[in-house]
Amino acid sequence: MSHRTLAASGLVAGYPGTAPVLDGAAVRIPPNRRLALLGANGSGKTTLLRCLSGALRPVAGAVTVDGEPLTHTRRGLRAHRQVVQLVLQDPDDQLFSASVGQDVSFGPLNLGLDESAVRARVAEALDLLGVDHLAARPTHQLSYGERKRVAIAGAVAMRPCLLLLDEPTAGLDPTAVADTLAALARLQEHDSTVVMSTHDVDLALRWADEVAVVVDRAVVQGPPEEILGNTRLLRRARLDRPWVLTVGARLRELGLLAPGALPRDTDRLLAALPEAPAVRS
Amino acid sequence: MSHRTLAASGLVAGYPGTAPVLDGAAVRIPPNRRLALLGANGSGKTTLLRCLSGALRPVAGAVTVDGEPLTHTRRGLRAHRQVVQLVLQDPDDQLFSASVGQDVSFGPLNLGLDESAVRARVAEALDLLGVDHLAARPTHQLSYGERKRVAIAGAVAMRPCLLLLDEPTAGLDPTAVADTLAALARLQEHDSTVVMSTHDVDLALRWADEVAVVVDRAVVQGPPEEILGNTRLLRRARLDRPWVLTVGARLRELGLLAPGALPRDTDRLLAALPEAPAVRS
Amino acid sequence: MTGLVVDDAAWASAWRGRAPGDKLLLCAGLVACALVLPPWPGALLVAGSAVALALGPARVPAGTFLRAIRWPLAFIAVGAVTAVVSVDGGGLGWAPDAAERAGQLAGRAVAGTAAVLLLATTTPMSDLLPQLRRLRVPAAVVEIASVTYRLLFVLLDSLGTVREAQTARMGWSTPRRSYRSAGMLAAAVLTRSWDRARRMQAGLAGRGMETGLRVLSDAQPSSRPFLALGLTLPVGIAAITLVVR
Amino acid sequence: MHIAEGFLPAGHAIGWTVAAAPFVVHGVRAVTTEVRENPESTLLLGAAGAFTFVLSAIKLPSVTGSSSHPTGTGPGAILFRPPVMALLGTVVLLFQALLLAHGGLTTLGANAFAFAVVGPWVGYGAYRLSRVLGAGLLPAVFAGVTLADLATYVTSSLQLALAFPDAGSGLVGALAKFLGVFAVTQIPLAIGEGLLGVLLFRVLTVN
Repeated sequence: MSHRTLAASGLVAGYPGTAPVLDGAAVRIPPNRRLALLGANGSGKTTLLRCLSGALRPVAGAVTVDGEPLTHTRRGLRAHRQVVQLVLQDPDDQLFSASVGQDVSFGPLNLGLDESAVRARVAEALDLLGVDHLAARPTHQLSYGERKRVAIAGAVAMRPCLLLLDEPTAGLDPTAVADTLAALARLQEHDSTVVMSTHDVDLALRWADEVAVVVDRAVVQGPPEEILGNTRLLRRARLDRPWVLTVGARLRELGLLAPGALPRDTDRLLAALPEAPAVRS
Repeated sequence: MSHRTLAASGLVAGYPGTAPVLDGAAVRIPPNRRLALLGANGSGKTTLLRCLSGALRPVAGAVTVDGEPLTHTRRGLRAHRQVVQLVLQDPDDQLFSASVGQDVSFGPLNLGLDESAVRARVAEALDLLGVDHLAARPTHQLSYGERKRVAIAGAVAMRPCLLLLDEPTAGLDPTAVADTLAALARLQEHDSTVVMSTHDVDLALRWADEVAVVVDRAVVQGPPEEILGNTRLLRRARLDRPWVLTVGARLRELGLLAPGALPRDTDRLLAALPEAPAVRS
Repeated sequence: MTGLVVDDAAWASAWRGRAPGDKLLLCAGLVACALVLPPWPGALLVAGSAVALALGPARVPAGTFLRAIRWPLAFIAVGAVTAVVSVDGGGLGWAPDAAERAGQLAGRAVAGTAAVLLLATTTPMSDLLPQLRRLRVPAAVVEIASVTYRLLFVLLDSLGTVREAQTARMGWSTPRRSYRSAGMLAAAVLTRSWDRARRMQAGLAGRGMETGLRVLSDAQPSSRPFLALGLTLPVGIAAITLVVR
Repeated sequence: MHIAEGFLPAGHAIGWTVAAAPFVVHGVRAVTTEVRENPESTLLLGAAGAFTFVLSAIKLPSVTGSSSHPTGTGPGAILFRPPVMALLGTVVLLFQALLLAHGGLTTLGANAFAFAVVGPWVGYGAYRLSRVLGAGLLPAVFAGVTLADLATYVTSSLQLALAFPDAGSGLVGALAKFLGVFAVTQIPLAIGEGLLGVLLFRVLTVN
């Protein structure tokens, strides 16, 4: 699985009869990066992901893989789907087979692989997502978090270079979020580039190498500290600033944190704080 | 609307063919409190709320209003519904009408009110939830967050003393969460007791007067700082400790926060920190 | 939006606040004119007024009206041509007065369709269905139809997402796979519909559902000037048509 | 194919409405009795109606390369029985007329007779008969759904032929014409809908 750069520029996209949801959006996803796509509900995150996956044809602009523009022909889309897979937020609408194993085998079977290759891919995908123990279970018996991971396994079994996940952690409790993040880490070790959309700024700061915010129908992309420290941008995007940056900045003012990049999560903040109490004046 | 105390004790409840979800659960909701019901997905939060609302009949144990046990007869349930209303997590489970106004009118009509009284209640409920501008819109054009608030309005129009909300903020972005919390504050001013289930410990600490955690098929109830500072309990419940307590405890060790109750959210933490940098040794 | 452009137009129409009974009367009058008056100039007048009212005072987007009428136009064209082709002794030919008959047939149908579309693009189903009670349709049927109206959007949404997920995983890449996917899609939507009904039942029990799904119609008072229009326009069209003839 | 508004002469529109009425009224009676005994069935029947509408929105690839929509009433007749389908089918036709501009209001009776009465009864009859004759579930479903689809279009063609008899060869000629245009072209699509029915029931019986 060679690595590809997925990009989009000048995207104008939307739905019939309404104003465009995206207007001039550009984004670039270099190989092997963890990109968090941030935005409030209704900001256009899902629309952008659907354009990138080829599911939605933009009114204007181009989606490219290694500079090569995606053509919305049967053939162009077929090639694109082997590179990019999108997993939507609601797992219930993506699991349409009776059992977990059957559902995950749907994609590989459609690729025309033989039975043993399909079995291998299903086993691999379930294993990467940490849901191999569920293979024989009927899909409707799974918990919400399990269904979400099985839906991701269905896309992973297609062995895409890039995996686009729409809100993979929404509605999950902390344990399920941790399980999902561990699975995404395994996917990356397995050479997939992972893009995750979320409106959880704390999670984005903790997880991402790079952040893109959908705001005013366009996309602003950059390093997590820079983007997530930009209060004005976040306000425009109807998002909060991550608490760890707010608290970290104040603690630095108080001389408790060294200058430079602020810690990105609780553990790193605690580690960066001095051991002993300061002598107060 | 007089205020009532809703309570449950010795609850054993579950679904046919499986082990009980709750076994000996007890909870007490005094009037005019904000109770956050915490638990991981699948822990039994929803089952407890369904028992409290009368929707699910427990195998053993009792649900009481002001000490009076709920009887699962048609009459007993009818009386109970005028006191307690449950709003389910998925708004599509409760919105059966394509017209927002028509949907909200359903409950008051079932109470046998006349047309003008029903119209007044519909208007009041939509206003309290801050969704009066949606009255003329079709349900199927609303966003998820809007549908959630309309579903709450449908319950509020019944003027219950107690409102039980199952995950009212799940899947909402920060702005929508803020709007929902503001609406809940208006409901409380309007003399309703509000119970909210969530697995967001930070939100629970910020919002609640009292916290109940569903853990090992039972319920542990107490003040937010006590329950949410109990790392061992939270681990058993598969929940995180709120970051502000973790960071706050450390800052107190460092002598930066005064002894006593720890701040409950970012704003209060920042306000509690000293103004000037400490002189470091 | 929902993808059903007529429904979107109905909810956004400037006539949304008008009493559904008033609009029903106007459109029924126009449909009756289309059906019984001589097509020239009756059909032309009906079609003209329906389109003018829809695009003018009701402010229905022209594109929506055009998109909606495309499909019936195709049927009308094929149907009208088939009706006036003559098969005689194995040979095909035009019936003696083919052009005139086809024109009359198409004229009536286009006029009728435009009049129904005027109603459809200005009045959401949830306003129209309560009107069925006036026609003595039992409450149970109106309630079932209302639930159908609400759920069809929920299910259309599921249909679109399931199909998109299948497409992404190459489920629609050959006719054979497409059939297999379509079967799974239909089954998925059917199980979703049962599941939805079951969950909604639980959701509504708590709101006191005991006998039915009674709701209060959205208040839309009848307007005298509009009623007058609803009566005089069809009568006027009839009068002009009969005088011109 | 739904007969468009204004396409049938007034007399025919009324005639077909009268013809469909007893079946639909029978369906209404069956459904109101059901709902009176079981108020929750309102939701199940509403869901069944929505399913029928949505089923007819599934695009099927056809052998000729174009695509088509199933009528949706065949599987419904087997799942929910023809009396209920007479009502649900009529509700769905009303929605198709007002939400999609497929069909019309004065032609609702004629369309209901073809789609909600003849189609479901023929389909259900073929299904039952196949079962009685010893056919397996899936072959019986195939026969039922395919014939329901075909019977619907044959009925529509007959309705059009009655309204527009051929100038030279009368009713027979007209029927041949309309069948040729609207029903013969439908044969591959009917087979397609039959296959869809089989696949649908196969998934349902596995679960």
